[in-house]
Amino acid sequence: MITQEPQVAAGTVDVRLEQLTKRFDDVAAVDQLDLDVEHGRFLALLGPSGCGKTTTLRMIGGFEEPTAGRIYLDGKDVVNLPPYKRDVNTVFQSYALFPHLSIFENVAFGLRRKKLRGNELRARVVEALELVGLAGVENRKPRQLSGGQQQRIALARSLVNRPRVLLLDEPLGALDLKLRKEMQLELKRIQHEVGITFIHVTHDQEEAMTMADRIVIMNAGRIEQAGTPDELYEQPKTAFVAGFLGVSNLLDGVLAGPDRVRLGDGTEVSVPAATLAERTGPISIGIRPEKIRLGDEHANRLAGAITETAYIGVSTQYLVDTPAGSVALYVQNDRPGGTGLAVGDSVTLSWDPECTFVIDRTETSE
Amino acid sequence: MITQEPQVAAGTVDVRLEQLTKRFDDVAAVDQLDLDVEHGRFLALLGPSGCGKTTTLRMIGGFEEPTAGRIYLDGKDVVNLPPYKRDVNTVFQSYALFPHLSIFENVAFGLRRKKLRGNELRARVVEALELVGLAGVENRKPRQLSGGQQQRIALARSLVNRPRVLLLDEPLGALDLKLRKEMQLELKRIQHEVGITFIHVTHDQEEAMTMADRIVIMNAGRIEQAGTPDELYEQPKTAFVAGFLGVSNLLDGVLAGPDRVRLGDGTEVSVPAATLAERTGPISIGIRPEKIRLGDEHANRLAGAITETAYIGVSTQYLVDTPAGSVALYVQNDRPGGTGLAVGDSVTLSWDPECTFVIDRTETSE
Amino acid sequence: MTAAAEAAAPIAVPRRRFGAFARRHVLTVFASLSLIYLFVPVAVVIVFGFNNPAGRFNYTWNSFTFQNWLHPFAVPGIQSALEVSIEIALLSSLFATALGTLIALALARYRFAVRGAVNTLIFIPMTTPEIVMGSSLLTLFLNRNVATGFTTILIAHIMFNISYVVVTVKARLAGFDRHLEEAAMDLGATPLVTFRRVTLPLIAPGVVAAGLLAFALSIDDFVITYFNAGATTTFPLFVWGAARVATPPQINVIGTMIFVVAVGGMILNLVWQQARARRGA
Amino acid sequence: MGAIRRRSLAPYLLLAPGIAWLILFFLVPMYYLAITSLQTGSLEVGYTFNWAWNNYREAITTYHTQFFRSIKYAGIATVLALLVSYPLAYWIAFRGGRWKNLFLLLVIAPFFITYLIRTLAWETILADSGPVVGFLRAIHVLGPDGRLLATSVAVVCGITYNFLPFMVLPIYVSLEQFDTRLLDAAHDLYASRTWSFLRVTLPMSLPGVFAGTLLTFIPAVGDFINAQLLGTPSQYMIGNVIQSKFLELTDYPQAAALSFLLMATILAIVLVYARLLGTERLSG
Amino acid sequence: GGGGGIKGAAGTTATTTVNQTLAKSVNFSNWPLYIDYDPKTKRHPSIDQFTKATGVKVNYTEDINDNPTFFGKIEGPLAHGQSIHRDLIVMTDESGFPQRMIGLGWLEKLDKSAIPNIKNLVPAQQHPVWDPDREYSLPWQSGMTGIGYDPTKVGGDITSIKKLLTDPKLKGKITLLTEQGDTMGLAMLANGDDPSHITDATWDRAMKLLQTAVKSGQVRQFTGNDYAPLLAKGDIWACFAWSGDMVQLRIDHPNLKWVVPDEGAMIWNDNMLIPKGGDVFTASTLMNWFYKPSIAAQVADYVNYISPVAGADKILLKSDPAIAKNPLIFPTEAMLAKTHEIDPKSVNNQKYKQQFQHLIGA
Ligand SMILES: Nc1ncnc2c1ncn2[C@@H]1O[C@H](COP(=O)(O)OP(=O)(O)OP(=O)(O)O)[C@@H](O)[C@H]1O
Ligand SMILES: Nc1ncnc2c1ncn2[C@@H]1O[C@H](COP(=O)(O)OP(=O)(O)OP(=O)(O)O)[C@@H](O)[C@H]1O
Ligand SMILES: [Mg+2]
Ligand SMILES: [Mg+2]
Repeated sequence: MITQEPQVAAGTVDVRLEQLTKRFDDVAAVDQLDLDVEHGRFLALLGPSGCGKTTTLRMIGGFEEPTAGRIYLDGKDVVNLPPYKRDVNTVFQSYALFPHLSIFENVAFGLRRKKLRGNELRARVVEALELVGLAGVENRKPRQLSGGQQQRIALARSLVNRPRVLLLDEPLGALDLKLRKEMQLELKRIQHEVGITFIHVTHDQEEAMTMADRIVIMNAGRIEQAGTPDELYEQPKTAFVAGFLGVSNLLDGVLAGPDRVRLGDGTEVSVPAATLAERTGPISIGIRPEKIRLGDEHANRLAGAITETAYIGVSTQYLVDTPAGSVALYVQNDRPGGTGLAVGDSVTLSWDPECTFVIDRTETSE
Repeated sequence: MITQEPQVAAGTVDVRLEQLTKRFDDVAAVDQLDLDVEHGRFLALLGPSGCGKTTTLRMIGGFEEPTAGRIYLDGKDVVNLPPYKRDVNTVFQSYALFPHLSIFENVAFGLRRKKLRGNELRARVVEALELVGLAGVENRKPRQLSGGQQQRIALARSLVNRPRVLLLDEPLGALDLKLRKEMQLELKRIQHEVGITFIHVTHDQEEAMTMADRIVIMNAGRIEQAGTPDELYEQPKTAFVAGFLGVSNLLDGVLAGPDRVRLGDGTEVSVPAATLAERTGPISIGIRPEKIRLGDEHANRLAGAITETAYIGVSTQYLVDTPAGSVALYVQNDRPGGTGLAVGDSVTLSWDPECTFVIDRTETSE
Repeated sequence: MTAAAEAAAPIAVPRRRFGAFARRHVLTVFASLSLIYLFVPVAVVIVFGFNNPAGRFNYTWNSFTFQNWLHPFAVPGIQSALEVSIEIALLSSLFATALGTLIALALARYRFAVRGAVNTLIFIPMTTPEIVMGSSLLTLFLNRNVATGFTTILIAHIMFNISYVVVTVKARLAGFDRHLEEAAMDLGATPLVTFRRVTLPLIAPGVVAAGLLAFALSIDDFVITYFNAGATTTFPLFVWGAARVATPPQINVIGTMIFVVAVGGMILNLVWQQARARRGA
Repeated sequence: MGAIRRRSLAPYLLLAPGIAWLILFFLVPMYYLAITSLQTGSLEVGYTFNWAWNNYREAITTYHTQFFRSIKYAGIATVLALLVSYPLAYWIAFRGGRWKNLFLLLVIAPFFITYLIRTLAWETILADSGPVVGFLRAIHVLGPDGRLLATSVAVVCGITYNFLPFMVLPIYVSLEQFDTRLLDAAHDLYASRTWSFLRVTLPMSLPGVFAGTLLTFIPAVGDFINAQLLGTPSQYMIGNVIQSKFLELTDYPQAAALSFLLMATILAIVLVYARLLGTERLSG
Repeated sequence: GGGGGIKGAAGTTATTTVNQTLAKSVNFSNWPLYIDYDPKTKRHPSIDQFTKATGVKVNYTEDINDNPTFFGKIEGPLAHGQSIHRDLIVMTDESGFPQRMIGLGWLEKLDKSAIPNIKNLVPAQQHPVWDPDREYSLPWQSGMTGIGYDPTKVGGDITSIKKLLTDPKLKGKITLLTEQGDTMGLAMLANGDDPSHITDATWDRAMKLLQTAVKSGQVRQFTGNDYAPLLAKGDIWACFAWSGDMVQLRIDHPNLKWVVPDEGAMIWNDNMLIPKGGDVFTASTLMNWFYKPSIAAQVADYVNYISPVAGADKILLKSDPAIAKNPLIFPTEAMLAKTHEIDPKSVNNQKYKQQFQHLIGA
């Protein structure tokens, strides 16, 4: 079986990055990164293009050498090991299948280096192909497979080696939406099955949230925030995270009490006291669009007029102009015909104080 | 102004396709297409990859000649006209800006062909650039612009000719998510402003629904269904449409009365009588995931156990195993912490009969 | 693949490790040696252009002089030979480039019946020994009672140049976005205008390169010319003849000139292309 | 295609002039070569066509030595060229960085020195009194009065040198297109640098090697300049024979027969070679 | 189709020009360094004087390097009755080509009326076998073919052809000539046979001698005039060489030597010929000019071959006695006695030709 050897105790740290830094002629692609990845985790590296995700991955894989910092795999410092001596495998965004080799030989490539031959080799390869649901294509050439299939082969080619850690650099980037959704589930299934640690690079936030059990959000080579999907979504610590992970309404305000905030137009709203703990000076409060209701069912209220509506099936999105600023909200179309609201109608918005998060204004560069 | 000359009465048919067919060595890329596009419409051609969208567009533009059928632009049959004699313009997915010409010359290209010169030319070009919010880049070369900017230039280059119809082939396909969303609004704004008929090809259903006021869903070269976004979403006529436009739960059943359907496990549910009118034999009922509630607040009910949950911020998606089949539902996270349900919990689902749609079973090849 | 990416990929890891370090430099040294090997004869040719040979033969170094450069045409016959060569090189590269570009366009732009046959017909001449081409042409002229001379040389040169032009231009057309032409027509440009305003400007570097190549091949050709020159003498033929009785250093001088001009042309074209790239074209 | 394909006459119009030229001055001459090779006669009595297959028999019996010599020299030269070119091309492609094009130019540059002058330069370099010979004598590779000029060594060296660019360019192109991310993948799958090269880089550059060897071997086998200038009658290749038969002895039929044989030989070799290397699989 | 084959003798009946007026210019093709030359003015005095005297401009080109190649060059046009744009060319009798060209009808008859100076032609040259009455040809220069060598390298003199061809000391250090008449002639002399009347037997003997020399690697290569640089460079030590070349060569390399071999030497003529289509009258006038002893002397003084014009030496005795006394230019009776003409039949004998071409490797 491809699954990890049992003795690996859960909770052991498979990958540890210490002050990891990479400069390309004085551009810091990765900047003093500290990160622990525990065994069996499905970790997502999420961030805008150019933030250093690939570089980080390439350093773990051994394709770039760090300018500074250390990399530990299963406790051993591997900075000086070439890729072919590291017990990690990478699934490249471009798949990088060997065009001149058959699918079988592609998948067998790593095993042959490990001196596997004959039946055992064949068995392992077939098993890997079955795992990705592509048994029977052994003799084709990569270019004879569709994008999605090539993707699975790349996966099989890495998994078959039973690495300690699997690195995936936007493995689904090249696939179209439908196929992408399928592969997301597929990947998650496989990871469950083999229990190998996955580090998955993506810049699609939904992908990260559906797949990973832990997300690291990078920006400009640094870690902005790390945590479980809902931690990051419900309690973003910076405007960047709030804006990058889904849409959020940020309203500027000032402290008006232990759990009160006065917004630009003077309206006072209440927020969880915890979020204000030892804060001073200017802040912004944030509310997710789906947390806002039409009507006054909740304690925090704002009045305004609808400036835009967009029907997207599942829900209808409204943009409402309020004295405190313009606010987006999603209303799920859970009854036929939708809400029947149109541009120009004036509405009252309300939301549960508990749903509010707070960030320092200085960062309101969103 | 770029807007259409006033005399064009609304409701006139700008584009009419009759039995339009295109074969590539006996692959029917487009198969007996009939379509009317009224003046000023924003029409979206939506369909999976390879369904014939581009080919249709290219035939209207004059880049492919139909194997059979007719194309009327503003009432005139144009099948035998070369592209440069047709009063339509195309925005290519790759933008196809002329790399060796300045932005100004790119935009001016069409006008020069029409023998415009001097001030009038300049005025028109500048006007077009202002329309797309890029005044001032006249002297740059395309390479010196970002993807989004290039996209706008391509748009300006076409619009400046005041075509009768503008064809857009996945104009946003190359842009990343954030930029894409911006350009969607931008495009819609511009179309409002100039009032030219847009035919917009995409395979992103959300894009189609937010932008178009009329959607045509294609599959394998044929039209599956055409209508307004909510028509298509709320009342899909085929399993394909139901599946392609968002997710939907299809449950097999048989007629059990004028407005009753018996599901596989024997549960009876009620549906709008209209949807059953003159139906016989096996059918499937469909319910959108967001229409389904946890709990028994609605008339139609099913009990089951949660098999999968996925937190995606805005909402949490559950997969519930019921005797009638597995059912997906979305619960909007409109309160902190979500619903707190976990895999294995048993739940009751309910939905409003009005939200149910019905399709013939034969097509349940989803 | 960007230079950067490629610089990074294979090198990054073992930079620190001696084995690979050595290996890299072994390769570099080897490459440098090869380049030197390629250039020694060139150097000899250039240097001996400044030789003041003892006697008629310029094989051994005697003493340095500028005379040869001051009077490159002092040797009777050399000037007219060079003129003929240049004339033919210009004409043949001009015609060949025109004809070849058209073929390349047809091949890159259209799907038609005899495509395979055409490709073969383009390919074969490049894989036919010059001597066979030269002799077969000669038999043609002999059989058709055509006196060999300037015209027959020109014919031959155009013939063997076409293939090279086609290949060069086709390469350029390969990386050419078809939609550009469609866009032009979409904007009301007739096929001709499209070609003039869009296609041609974009493939220009390829065409120029092809022209240069053709020129170089033509001015350098000996074998085919030798067979079909009749009483006409091109520069290579002159050298051939001269080599038997005397090798005046002027030969090296002219050779060097041609070399400089040709390489210069190539460099200019290169620079021009990169400038275009920077300008975004 | 579209709008353009509509006027399906266009491609043929574009092709017409160039192709006509090639047919008229490449294919037709081949026909006449065939005709001539079956004629008998002399300048004095004129030449008449009479299926003189004897020309071929004679050609073979009289000149097989030159034939095999040509193939031998060309073969050796090709191998040498390959040994020099591959590392060079590899270096330019992978280490050339921003200077790639410059290095490439350097490789082609010597090409622009008139072929004959280039070869004459070798006559200077290899002269008995020259440095090369001096050195070789010093290290006793050559005897005290050993020489390079007028030996097969000189001829082969000349050929190797003159056709080197034909070898470098195709190999460079195939390596240039090579996606180095595949090397990352190979390393990732535990392949050492050597292994990655043997198993990935090399196989994928074989089409270039194939093209290169052909483009070198074919002109080399028909060459006669090097044998003429750097060699002696005992180094003469089939090219020398054809040349003198055509231009000095005016024995056209024999000469034509020889040309034709040369063509046939090359074709045969190329086909065998293609079979061995199975390019369709490689390039495919 | 070309089934009809190439016309040979046919189509060569261009009409002879009979006009007696001088053309504006005349095209004269000759061998390199084969006429007087003034390095300061970089001009040919004898020709300039002719132009001054007659007003006829002479386009003098040195594009003849060896007979076969030049013949190959011109036979195409001539075979088709087309002009080769030359009025006067110079080819060697022993190459057999002049005889062939007469046979092919490719030569114009001289206009003797324009050549009164023909009387200066030395008697020995007046009736060659292949053009008994000098209807088509006049000698330009004559030369002897013997052994050229570098005593310092050889270590002493070498005066025997046999020795040259066999001495292992000279292995790979000698060259022979691609000129069939010379090489075969000397070989026969080495065998003690008469090159002026060749029989199959004598031919075969000579062939065998040469073949062994080539096989053994004794012969480094066969050359046209290009033995000269090799000898100068020291790449070869001894060779069959033309007297005139050696005189030239010794100016720069005085250490080199040329001898009439003990077995004897070959003598030959380079002849002025008027190819079909050439301007007979003007060309003849030019020939006449070069048969003025003064001009002939001027030319001989520079080219140092043997002048066929009687009286040239007398003139040179005053101006340049060194030359006049040089036996290579004005050979002694003794030397001339040891020289032989090649049998022209042999040179055009296809079988012999084949064999010789094969010998020299082509
Ligand atoms: N080989 C290189 N040489 C120079 N700069 C580089 C190199 N590789 C990456 N960079 C720079 O380092 C930064 C991070 O690049 P990286 O590829 O890691 O970003 P990323 O997060 O993977 O972006 P994307 O999501 O687009 O893949 C970028 O600014 C990039 O320009
Ligand atoms: N030039 C062509 N030759 C042969 N087949 C073609 C050609 N162009 C398109 N096709 C085929 O026609 C069908 C429709 O192609 P088309 O490009 O219209 O699909 P599409 O809807 O635009 O797909 P996508 O969303 O990927 O752009 C496809 O099966 C395609 O393979
Ligand atoms: Mg990346
Ligand atoms: Mg498309």
